[in-house]
Amino acid sequence: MPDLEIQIGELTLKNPVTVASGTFGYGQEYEAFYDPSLLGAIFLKSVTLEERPGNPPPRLVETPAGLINSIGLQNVGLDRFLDEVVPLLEGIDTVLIANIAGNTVDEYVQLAEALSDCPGLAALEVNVSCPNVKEGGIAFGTSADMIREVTQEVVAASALPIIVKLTPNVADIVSMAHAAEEAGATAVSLVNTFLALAIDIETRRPILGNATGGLSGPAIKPIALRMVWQVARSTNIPIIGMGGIMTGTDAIEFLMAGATAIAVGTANFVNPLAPVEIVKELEMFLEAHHHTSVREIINVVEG
Amino acid sequence: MPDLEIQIGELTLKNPVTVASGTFGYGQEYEAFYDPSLLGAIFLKSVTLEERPGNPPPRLVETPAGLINSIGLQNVGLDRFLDEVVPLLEGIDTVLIANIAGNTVDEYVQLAEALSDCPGLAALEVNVSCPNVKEGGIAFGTSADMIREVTQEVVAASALPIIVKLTPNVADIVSMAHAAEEAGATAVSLVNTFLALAIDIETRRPILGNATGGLSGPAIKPIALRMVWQVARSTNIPIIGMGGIMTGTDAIEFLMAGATAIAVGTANFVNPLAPVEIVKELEMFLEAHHHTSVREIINVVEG
Amino acid sequence: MHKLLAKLIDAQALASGVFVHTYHAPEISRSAEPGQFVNIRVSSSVAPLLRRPFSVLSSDGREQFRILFEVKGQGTEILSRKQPGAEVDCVGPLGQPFQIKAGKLNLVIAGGMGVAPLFFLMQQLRTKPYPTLLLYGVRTKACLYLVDELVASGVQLQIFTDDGSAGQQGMVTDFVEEYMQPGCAIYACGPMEMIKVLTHKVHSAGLECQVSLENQLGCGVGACLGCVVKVHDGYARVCCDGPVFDSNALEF
Amino acid sequence: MHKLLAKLIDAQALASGVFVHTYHAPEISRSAEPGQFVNIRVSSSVAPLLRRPFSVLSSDGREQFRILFEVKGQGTEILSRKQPGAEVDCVGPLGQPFQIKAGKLNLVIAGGMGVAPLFFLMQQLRTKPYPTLLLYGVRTKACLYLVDELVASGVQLQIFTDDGSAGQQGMVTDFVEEYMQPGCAIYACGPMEMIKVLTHKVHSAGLECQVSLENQLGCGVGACLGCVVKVHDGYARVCCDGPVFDSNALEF
Ligand SMILES: Cc1cc2nc3c(=O)[nH]c(=O)nc-3n(C[C@H](O)[C@H](O)[C@H](O)COP(=O)(O)OP(=O)(O)OC[C@H]3O[C@@H](n4cnc5c(N)ncnc54)[C@H](O)[C@@H]3O)c2cc1C
Ligand SMILES: Cc1cc2nc3c(=O)[nH]c(=O)nc-3n(C[C@H](O)[C@H](O)[C@H](O)COP(=O)(O)OP(=O)(O)OC[C@H]3O[C@@H](n4cnc5c(N)ncnc54)[C@H](O)[C@@H]3O)c2cc1C
Ligand SMILES: Cc1cc2nc3c(=O)[nH]c(=O)nc-3n(C[C@H](O)[C@H](O)[C@H](O)COP(=O)(O)O)c2cc1C
Ligand SMILES: Cc1cc2nc3c(=O)[nH]c(=O)nc-3n(C[C@H](O)[C@H](O)[C@H](O)COP(=O)(O)O)c2cc1C
Ligand code: FES
Ligand code: FES
Repeated sequence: MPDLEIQIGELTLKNPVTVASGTFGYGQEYEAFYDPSLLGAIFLKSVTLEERPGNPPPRLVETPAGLINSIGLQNVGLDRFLDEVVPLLEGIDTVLIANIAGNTVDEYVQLAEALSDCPGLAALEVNVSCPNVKEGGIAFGTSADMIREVTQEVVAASALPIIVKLTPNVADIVSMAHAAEEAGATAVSLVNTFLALAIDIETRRPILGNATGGLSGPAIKPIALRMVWQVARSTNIPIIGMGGIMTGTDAIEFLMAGATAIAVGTANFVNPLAPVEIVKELEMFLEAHHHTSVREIINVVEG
Repeated sequence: MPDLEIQIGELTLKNPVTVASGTFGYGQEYEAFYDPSLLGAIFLKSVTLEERPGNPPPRLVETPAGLINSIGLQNVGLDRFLDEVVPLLEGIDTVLIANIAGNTVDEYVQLAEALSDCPGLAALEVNVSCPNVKEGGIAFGTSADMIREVTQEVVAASALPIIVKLTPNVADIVSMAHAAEEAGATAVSLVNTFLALAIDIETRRPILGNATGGLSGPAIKPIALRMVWQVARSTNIPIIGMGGIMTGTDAIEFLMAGATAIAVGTANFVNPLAPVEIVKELEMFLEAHHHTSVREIINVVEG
Repeated sequence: MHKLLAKLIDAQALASGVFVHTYHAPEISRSAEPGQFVNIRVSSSVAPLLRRPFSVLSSDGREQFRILFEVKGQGTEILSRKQPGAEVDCVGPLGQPFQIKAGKLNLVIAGGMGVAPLFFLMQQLRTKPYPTLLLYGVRTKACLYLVDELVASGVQLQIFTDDGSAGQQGMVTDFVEEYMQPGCAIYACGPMEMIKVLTHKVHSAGLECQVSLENQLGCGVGACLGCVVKVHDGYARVCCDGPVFDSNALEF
Repeated sequence: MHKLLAKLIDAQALASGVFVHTYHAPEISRSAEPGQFVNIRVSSSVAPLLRRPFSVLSSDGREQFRILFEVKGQGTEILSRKQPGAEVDCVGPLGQPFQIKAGKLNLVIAGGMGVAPLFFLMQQLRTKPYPTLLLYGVRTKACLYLVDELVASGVQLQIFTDDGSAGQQGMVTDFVEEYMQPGCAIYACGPMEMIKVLTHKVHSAGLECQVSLENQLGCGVGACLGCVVKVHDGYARVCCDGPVFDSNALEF
């Protein structure tokens, strides 16, 4: 049996297969299918300072090999997260990572502080795809300066390892990852969803209640994989790779491109067993190629 | 019969259905399937100042609902283009648009000058997805300043209408379109391909000879459509919309989102009759909805 | 809730583009309740990407369940081409079932394909002491399905067609007041427009009803928050807070 | 070159995952020449997106043509599940055919599925005055296809298997020199590795050959420049400058 354990800074994951924020709720919904403790880590759905109702429906539209969502960060807010959600996590024996989202640097800081002493949380993922209201609503994640600022402040505010989740809606993903690295992040997650639109030609309106949403799923995999590879070649920060991973082969591509771990997102909806099947396929690949550890196939693509 | 004619600056197209640069050669290859004069316009494959051998193979890889290509602008160069290609175009009775690509502003200018008096060419499309060798290889199209400069110079160098073809690998497509508009472009083409990667997990190398390539096809449609919509809402420049258009419905989505014309790219490979079928589907849609002109459905989505 | 390969054992075309599939899947058949649904992956390809949800039409409680579906797009088209013997990737049963209420009359209101979950409900209502009346509205006679089975099961049936080709001409919602009575338990499924009008009329009469809703689903299990509808205190998920809702809770 | 719906009239499984399809398509059957291919859209879905190319295995010159294919991935899997009666979206015939040369001996060298275009070629060589010898190399006996038809057609046949389960043990390229003779015309199709070794040996013997190559195609008609292989003066397109090339032109 090959060793699947990987290390991301001070975090040890039993295997590199995790589930992406917002696609796995808080870990309960998939318990009917398998024990979530089998996962390397669980990225919890984004939490914000205040409760958010989320965007008006429709919130989902299927596209060729993809899915556009505009959930709009619906969540119960920090206080109820601590009171109601955190207790639910107790039985899950894997690395639990909260994902925080805010509209100002201060909101991120408050979230990071409040969650730092939260029992059971091993790290924080910082979702920087949100609009910065102080900068006219441009997403934090589209500016290296804003990423640097948020990261620095969150790192200072929390004792937990900080993972910065980057948006792919940028010209130069490497400079964004660099900014996170310099500012002290433990890792980066690559990638969040691509801003997208679908139109109903009968009503002549956007299908989604929020007009635009984020594209995920196999459609985006080639772009996400390119970004992971670029960042791996130009930085030293560990990467959690995601974007359209459906199978073990997809996961192995991301690992070879330079991701230390991968996250399964939309694939959970298509095949609720996808993460555990990917663990198995990964194991089989390693065995077939006589590897004793998954670490031997991480970041091996030069090209 | 609804009127399909549209106007892009001083260009009149008999219908809004065109074919995208690089996917239709110089118009000969599809003559076996239909008369290319049925198209609203033909965007010819990119031409560069010097002959280019193109990238080493493999140059294509299929992805979920998409295609990555790394042709590398293989073309015979300006001189042979004028001598050998232009004469081939003579029989084609539609708007012919050359596409120029360069690595310096000066190359674009030389191309624009040389092609300006070329009989049969109605406009020039400027492919700004190329690396600017004077700026360390960053693509012209990822900087509003570079787009402004190239556009200004090309507009000055040529009497033909100038269409700037933007790359989607940017954080803010609107500012890129703005730059082209301000600099005097007649229209913008949206979008070129998304930088992407595929890996062969057996060889542990990128599949493409050039490592990365450009993603096209239905996979990218929701992102391309969003960009068209954003640009249409924030600028007044006419848009030629493209990215994954396969059917009449797709084309109508782009028109409604704000494109004045659309281009069919990868779909030509899947269904060589796609452009003419799209013309027919568009006509049927207009009739079913009692429109007398296609112009009535352009840019109607608010949201 | 199970993920399994259900064997298609019978596929009947009821009309052009309308099918009843019978699946062998004991785990699902044993636990499915009226109003619940199964979520089917019609193709191992990435297009269509998502599963397609279908109400359980009936279950024998042991081995087999059925679905009734209409071909709408690519997903249902692929499903309709499957032949007996095919193993179909199925998750279910999912969602909240109808709550069987002890009304003096069970008034069941079906619009079009909305008959599917209600058919299963009526199977169960049969064992209850109160009579069941089905108001079944469709566009035209050809869109009436399973009438023989319904009649055979002893359900009292009133048909409405938009064009008068069968039963009463008009929309079921135009006449529903005539059938409502104090203390009746009302169950409905159909197009959103019908549900809206119906709910309004039911509430005006001082009654309430249970309605089964449809929506685009993502995960189907409550994780993604994609399938929500507006309820008085925010949003509720069709896939797991529904698809059956108390009409009181919904905001239109 | 035509785009049409070809009717699948016969589908035979030669072995697990290996099929011969017979299509009714007069436009293609009438004009197809050995070495040419058809480009099939296996699904109207967007996955797989691109057409799949298959050499014409044979044509009756009037109505029907055949292909021989092996299930490799999703595209060929979908194709293999089609049943007679299916209408299959087909573009063809495409590409440059073999040029029939008046050699004293026609030496035809097939590696694995490479036998497909050569089979058609041999149909035509039969009408020529010179004898045809087929060197047919495969991994193991079970991978030999159409041998009966080949023998019946009067082709002289020498089989090679990697494991010795039929014919001579070894690779066809290990023995090819024994069969080459001055003035013979050589035609080959098979895995790239075989083509490389073969070409080298043929050239060393002062001969040349025609080889049929495979590559990932985009458009299939010469427009996209995606399918190129290296030739002495740049790149050539497999889909329309090939798939049959003079070995002299290629650079490995
Ligand atoms: C809980 C639930 C139970 C259902 N039960 C049944 C049933 O018993 N029988 C049945 O025939 N159908 C049922 N449906 C609807 C069925 O799931 C859709 O018709 C099907 O998913 C369409 O898939 P498609 O790929 O064929 O069409 P698509 O190509 O996805 O869509 C075709 C058209 O149908 C519309 N559409 C697609 N999905 C939905 C949806 N979920 N709700 C409303 N409109 C939609 C699209 O907007 C489009 O106009 C149910 C839906 C839900 C949510
Ligand atoms: C001109 C031409 C003629 C051909 N004739 C035949 C024939 O007569 N019979 C036959 O069985 N096959 C033939 N092929 C190959 C056939 O087209 C591929 O096997 C098929 O496209 C694979 O599709 P898929 O979706 O099943 O596999 P995919 O899922 O696309 O790929 C499965 C595996 O096969 C490899 N592969 C895919 N396409 C090709 C290709 N074009 N060349 C080499 N490797 C490939 C992939 O890299 C992958 O490893 C021909 C190819 C060309 C270019
Ligand atoms: C329905 C849905 C909800 C999501 N919600 C969040 C979220 O709350 N926070 C976040 O950082 N990312 C969120 N994401 C993005 C995913 O975590 C992931 O980055 C993205 O979907 C790409 O991976 P995939 O293609 O495998 O889905 C969401 C994605 C989907 C599909
Ligand atoms: C094989 C191929 C070659 C291309 N070559 C060029 C080119 O030479 N110049 C250019 O501006 N765009 C080129 N493109 C981009 C297309 O013109 C178009 O912008 C893109 O493919 C998106 O449209 P689609 O999804 O419909 O293909 C090429 C695309 C493909 C697939
Ligand atoms: S479909 Fe995901 S919560 Fe309902
Ligand atoms: S496949 Fe497009 S040129 Fe050959």
